[in-house]
Amino acid sequence: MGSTTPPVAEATAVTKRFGSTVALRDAHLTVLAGETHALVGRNGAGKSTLVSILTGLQAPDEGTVTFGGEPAPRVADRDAWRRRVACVYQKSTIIPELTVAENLFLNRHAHARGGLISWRTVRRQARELLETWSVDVDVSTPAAELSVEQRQFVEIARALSFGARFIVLDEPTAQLDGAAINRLFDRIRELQQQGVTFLFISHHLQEIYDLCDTVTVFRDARHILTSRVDDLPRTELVAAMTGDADRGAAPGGRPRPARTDGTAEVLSVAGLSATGGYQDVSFAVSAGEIVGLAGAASSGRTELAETVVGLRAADAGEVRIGGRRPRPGSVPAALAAGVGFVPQDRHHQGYVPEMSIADNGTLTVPERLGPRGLIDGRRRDALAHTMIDNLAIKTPGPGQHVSGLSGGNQQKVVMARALANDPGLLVLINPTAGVDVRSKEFLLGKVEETADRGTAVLVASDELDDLRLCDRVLVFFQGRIVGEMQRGWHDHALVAAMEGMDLRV
Amino acid sequence: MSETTETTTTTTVPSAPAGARPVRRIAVARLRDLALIPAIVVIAIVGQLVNPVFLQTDNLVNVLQTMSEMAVLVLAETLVLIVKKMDLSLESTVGLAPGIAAWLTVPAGAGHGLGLLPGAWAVPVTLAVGLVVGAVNALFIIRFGLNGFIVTLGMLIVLRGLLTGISSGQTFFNLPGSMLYLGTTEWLGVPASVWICLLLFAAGIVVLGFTSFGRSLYAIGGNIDAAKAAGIRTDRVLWTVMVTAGLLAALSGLMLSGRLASVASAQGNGDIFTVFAAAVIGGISLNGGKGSMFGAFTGILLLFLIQNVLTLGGVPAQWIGALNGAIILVALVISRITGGKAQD
Amino acid sequence: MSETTETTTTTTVPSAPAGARPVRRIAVARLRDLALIPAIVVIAIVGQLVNPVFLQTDNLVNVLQTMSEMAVLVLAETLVLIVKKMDLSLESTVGLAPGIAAWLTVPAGAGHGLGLLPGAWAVPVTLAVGLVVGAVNALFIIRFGLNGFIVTLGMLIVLRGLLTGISSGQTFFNLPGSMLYLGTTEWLGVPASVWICLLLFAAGIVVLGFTSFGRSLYAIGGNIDAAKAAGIRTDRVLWTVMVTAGLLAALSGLMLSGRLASVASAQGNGDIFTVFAAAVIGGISLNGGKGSMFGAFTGILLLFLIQNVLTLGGVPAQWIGALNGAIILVALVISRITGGKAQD
Amino acid sequence: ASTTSAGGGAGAQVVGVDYPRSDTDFWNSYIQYTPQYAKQLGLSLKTTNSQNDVAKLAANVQTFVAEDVKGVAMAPQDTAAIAPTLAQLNAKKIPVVTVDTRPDTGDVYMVVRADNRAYGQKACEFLGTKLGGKGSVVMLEGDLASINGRDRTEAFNACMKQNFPSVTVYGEATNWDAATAAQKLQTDLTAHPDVKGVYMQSSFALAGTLQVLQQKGLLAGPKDPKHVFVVSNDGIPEELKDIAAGKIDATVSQPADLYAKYALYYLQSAIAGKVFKPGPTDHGSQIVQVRPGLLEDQLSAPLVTADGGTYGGITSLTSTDSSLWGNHLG
Ligand SMILES: Nc1ncnc2c1ncn2[C@@H]1O[C@H](COP(=O)(O)OP(=O)(O)OP(=O)(O)O)[C@@H](O)[C@H]1O
Ligand SMILES: Nc1ncnc2c1ncn2[C@@H]1O[C@H](COP(=O)(O)OP(=O)(O)OP(=O)(O)O)[C@@H](O)[C@H]1O
Ligand SMILES: [Mg+2]
Ligand SMILES: [Mg+2]
Repeated sequence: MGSTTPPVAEATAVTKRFGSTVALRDAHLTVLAGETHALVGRNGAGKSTLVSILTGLQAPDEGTVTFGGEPAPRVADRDAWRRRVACVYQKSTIIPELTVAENLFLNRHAHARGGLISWRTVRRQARELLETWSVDVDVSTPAAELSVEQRQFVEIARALSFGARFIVLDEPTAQLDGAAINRLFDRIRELQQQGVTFLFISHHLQEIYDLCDTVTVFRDARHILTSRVDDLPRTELVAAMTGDADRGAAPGGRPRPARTDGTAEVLSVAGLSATGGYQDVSFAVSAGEIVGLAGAASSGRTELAETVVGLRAADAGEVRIGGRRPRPGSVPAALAAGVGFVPQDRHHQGYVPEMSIADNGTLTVPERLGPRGLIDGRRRDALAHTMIDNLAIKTPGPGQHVSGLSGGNQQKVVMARALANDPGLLVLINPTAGVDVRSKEFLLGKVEETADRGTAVLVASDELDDLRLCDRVLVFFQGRIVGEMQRGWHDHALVAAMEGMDLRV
Repeated sequence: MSETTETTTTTTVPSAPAGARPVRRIAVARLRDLALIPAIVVIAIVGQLVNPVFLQTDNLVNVLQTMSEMAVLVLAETLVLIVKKMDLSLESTVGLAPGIAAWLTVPAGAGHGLGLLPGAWAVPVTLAVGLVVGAVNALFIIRFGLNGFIVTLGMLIVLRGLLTGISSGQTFFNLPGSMLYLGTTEWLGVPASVWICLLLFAAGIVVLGFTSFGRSLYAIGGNIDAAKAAGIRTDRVLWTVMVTAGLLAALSGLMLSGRLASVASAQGNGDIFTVFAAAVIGGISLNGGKGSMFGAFTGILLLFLIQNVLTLGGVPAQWIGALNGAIILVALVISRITGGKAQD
Repeated sequence: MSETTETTTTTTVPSAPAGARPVRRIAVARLRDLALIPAIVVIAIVGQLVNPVFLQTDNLVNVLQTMSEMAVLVLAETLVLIVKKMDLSLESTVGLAPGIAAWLTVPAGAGHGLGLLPGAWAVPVTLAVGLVVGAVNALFIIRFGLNGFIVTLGMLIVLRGLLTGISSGQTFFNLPGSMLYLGTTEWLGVPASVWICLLLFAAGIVVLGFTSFGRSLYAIGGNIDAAKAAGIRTDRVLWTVMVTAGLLAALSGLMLSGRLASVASAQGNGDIFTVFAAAVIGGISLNGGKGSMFGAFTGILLLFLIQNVLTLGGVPAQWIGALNGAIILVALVISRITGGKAQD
Repeated sequence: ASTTSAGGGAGAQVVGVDYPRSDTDFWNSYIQYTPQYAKQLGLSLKTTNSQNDVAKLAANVQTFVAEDVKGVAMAPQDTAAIAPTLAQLNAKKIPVVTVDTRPDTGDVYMVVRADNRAYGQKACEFLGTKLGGKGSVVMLEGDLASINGRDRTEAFNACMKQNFPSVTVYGEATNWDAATAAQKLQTDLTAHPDVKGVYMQSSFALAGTLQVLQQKGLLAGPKDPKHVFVVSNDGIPEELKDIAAGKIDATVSQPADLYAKYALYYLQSAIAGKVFKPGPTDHGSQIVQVRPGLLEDQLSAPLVTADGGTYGGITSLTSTDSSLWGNHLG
């Protein structure tokens, strides 16, 4: 750290409070020119808060930010900030009502003679920009119609198009599948070569080792350490994040008894088809078994899982749960048949932001809260306390609104709800998106525990960590099951299968 | 928002020390409900200084009686707003529902009616009209997916027009006894309409706060997709809410007709404005999912207390309006200061 | 509301067939703007059948003239709604702004004025009042973070009350010539107010569609955090919008006073209802970030055409209301069918 | 309610007066006259404003009762809905005088009003005569829900049908709103070029009507063949000035001053226990019994014209007549 040039960005003694929450306490961060600097920490450690301070969205309560040794611009002077730093925020900054083209060039539209916006030029520029990212969307589409992945690329493409020499990426990969991540990394490496500096936040530690030079760990609103990535083995990194050194085993390592034979079939899917989703899918899951549905973003695995839980209806085929045939397309029917599930996008379908943890967690089990639709507040809070304890949700109490939790903790609330009705079948779609390592272990450990108690589990995900604990994995490609892998598969074989390449099982 | 306490020193994730915390949390939640109480207290003190009549039981009962019909409307609108819909047509139902009942039951001649039905039918007809209006709104909004503001605005104009049409703009009077009952009877020395209003609000507080049906309203208003994914039959709940609102508006109209012993063709006109004002001032969000029944009640109470104090204070007629508005603004600022971000 | 939604339903098939899309997309965007055109055409045909006077230039100019003041209000409210705020107080500004000007300039005696200022001051005073009202609203809403609905509701009552107060409820007559100009002059044979209204809308279309300032309104209404992140000075834009709205309301009041050659103490009362109706029917969303100026214009045009046809048709007075509402509802259904989800 | 403790000092009788609204010229004149006459009569006054809302009126009356007034004057714009309130006051033995309107049911001590049907009748006779019994006229009505408006409409229509059958009447409901009135008048003038007369049921539409006529080039002198005859209603100062200036042709002067004066006069009489009988009064009007137990003092509402002539048997006053209240105000 003995560089002669001043650091590209430096935050010193930064403190930021939200009401009684201290999001950052006397934190510091130094990002040197040309490096790719990783910022890691558990959910709620204060990473995103630091990002918003570094990019001028929020002013710190105490402390200073400098760029290249110069004090940061005034908070009001957004243009000055944007010349110094570009950012992909964790929270989407896409405006759904506006077109893709306009989102890309918002507040910097091309103007024609006469000072009016030239939409033709804006669209052309947008098309060119997206072409370089091989994102094939019509730039006149309202952003609301984009898929999660497309939206994420629009954000990334926009951030990188400002020409800033310092770029912050707050969990850019959380919503991307393997191929898309590779595309992003290729591009980042290109820019690294050109000397662009990155601050990179991710809960996928492997990405840190693949991409970054330096890593800073935050824990509980404080700076814990900064080190060369090469000098910090994975176990030490995790220990620094979590504060305890003795754990670190990856999930799914435990041997599990095979459950495929003898036990009752909990879920059976027969000849299921839906146009635009999947075709002629059949499989079964037994009690105590964990089955993975793997595949790229548009392979149909998510749609299939959503059909099982009643969020969609299939065009043909049938779903049996615990021997019953719940009405297709009805979530209440699926719940009644004993399904618990974690939906794909927690913001969209997972929780009601302005309701408490207790209310969100017990939304699916009103019958457990009191007789005849009445709610006994004490029973509800007791139930919620159990959830908070079981899943280690970081909150002052069950009355906290979910909107005030960090992303990982929000995910835990959704998970808690899925487990609330003691499901016979647990369906998880991307269950650990945006969740930190230790919480991920926690959640996946809970899944195994649940399975051990006899629940059938279906995991639809493209995260290898999620899939590793499965007894077997069904690989989807373009809406069809193209293969099945038993426990003990190799990562590259699964990845290849998900990409539609030849299977070598 | 922002109510996490400092857990920075503990490294392991804490299992929320259950003792003191929840109490504080409940206190905060209560505070939001009680945001208007300081403003109401100030008004009460000012009222008492202005005119010692103010705090007399008679006067307070008067205020409650005068506001009872409007309060029932506020209750109805609160339900609708919590599920993130709007119902402007409530104000027309207040006139149309008892209007149709009067038209059908009042003997031809004296009171402009047709006299087609015996008087005992009046109350069921009134409520049925409210039910039908609510169902038509629900059909357009929930079934056909039209915008609630527009549909109920159209309905407001249609229904108001219908009443003008059937009454030729005249007032129905000589109403059957059954229609007068709620507006004229006293139970235990207090007007029936006051009891009904208070009981309905008590029921509203219980349903919204302590039943899973009530909670599903908040869930739908807060995030309808999440509510669906949580197995709430959202359409069914929305239908129930819209139809209940229509029914409550009809009841409100019945109470008002009873008190005034007539149905004017303009009955209810312009009320929706006050209704929205009361609900929003009382902390109900136009964006759905927020606010409590008790808050809504304090909202309408505040507005009527201000009116009462201005009347007792004998403000010159032409300055009543300005003063009324100024006091409302000040009350809002007070509740903003005492109740935090309650109004957002 | 934060964060973007709408993800689960779209299947990620990223390779959009690039050829046909842009055309279709522009067509859809246009369609949404034009959603009310079919309804307007139907009304025009019906109007012509009802009374051949309908399509005469004179009659159409009449319609444009009578709607011009209200249309300017709709324009103002559209700006405010797009940034996801509300301004109910516009209707009071319509009365108060010219009211204060008249009060200060009309000679004492004849028309209840004070006669403190020469007549030439009337127009600047009117506009200044609009500006001040807009600024006060902005101060409460943007600076102090109070809820826009509540603040402007309070302001509505205060301002209306102020006008009643200064006028003692009486009408100001004998306005200075400068105040009459806009309401009485013709330019190229068409009333000045029609020109002003059309020019303002043309300007509105250009500003909203083709300037960075205009686009920033949509960005703020769509997602204010994202707008901030994109470097838009959101507070400044919001101030500009609120103040402009006040100014436009004052202008609207000036035009109305000019046309009626007087300022009644009830001038503007109740207008805000029609204004919201026109804007929302015209496709402006109460949730911000959506809708176009052209759409808003078709909204108010539709409402006034319906009124005109009903008047020309000689519908019995007591059925005008019901018919008016029914036609509005039908028009909405037509535009729903032709324009897709235009109303949501 | 506000107290105007007038001359009488401590012993003054307290009466309550509810103003029906404060946003029209006519009622504002009433509001201005009331305290003046209370002072003259030595009454102590409590006032409220029901803003054209009968529910508010009911609440205001409750306040009066709480304040222990000895009599109440009111002007219920909804004549049916006031019945329960009247019954309540009756039960408390508080005498009531209604001004301007007559309750459909229920007893009051005295109704002080001018005959609204006569307004329509007078306007019709004047316009019919001036038009020579042919052509067409536009009637700018008030609100359909208003009893006074309805009386004027019905009387005007009936009189036209009977006395001037070849005059066509286009009636337009305006909700007492000037902008609506101007809009409808403009449409009618475009659609029916033969319109030669306008009857405004209230002065609210006065300035707007003149503007519309001016824009259409119809604001010509009374002798000009293009002249459109305009009859207004209320008798506010502006109308009288416009008649003198030849801009409008006639109005019916509603006695705002007498409304205030006799409302209070009858309240005082009621408190003193006086009893009235049908027949002529000492102030040139008639008390009539409209139904058993209901007396009505029908104050005269003179037709005002530029020449003070007689139209269809109805005499008129000139606009400068000093007996007109509009000539003593503002
Ligand atoms: N606007 C806000 N209001 C209240 N509390 C907030 C706000 N923003 C963040 N916090 C709180 O500050 C703390 C730090 O949050 P931050 O978003 O910075 O965490 P993070 O490290 O980015 O977590 P994750 O990995 O889950 O994204 C959390 O406890 C969070 O609840
Ligand atoms: N937000 C927007 N995004 C895209 N287009 C818009 C937007 N707003 C308006 N437009 C419209 O798009 C219309 C088409 O613009 P223009 O004529 O510049 O493009 P074009 O020739 O169709 O362009 P291209 O061939 O590049 O698609 C413009 O007239 C403008 O009204
Ligand atoms: Mg974060
Ligand atoms: Mg976070």
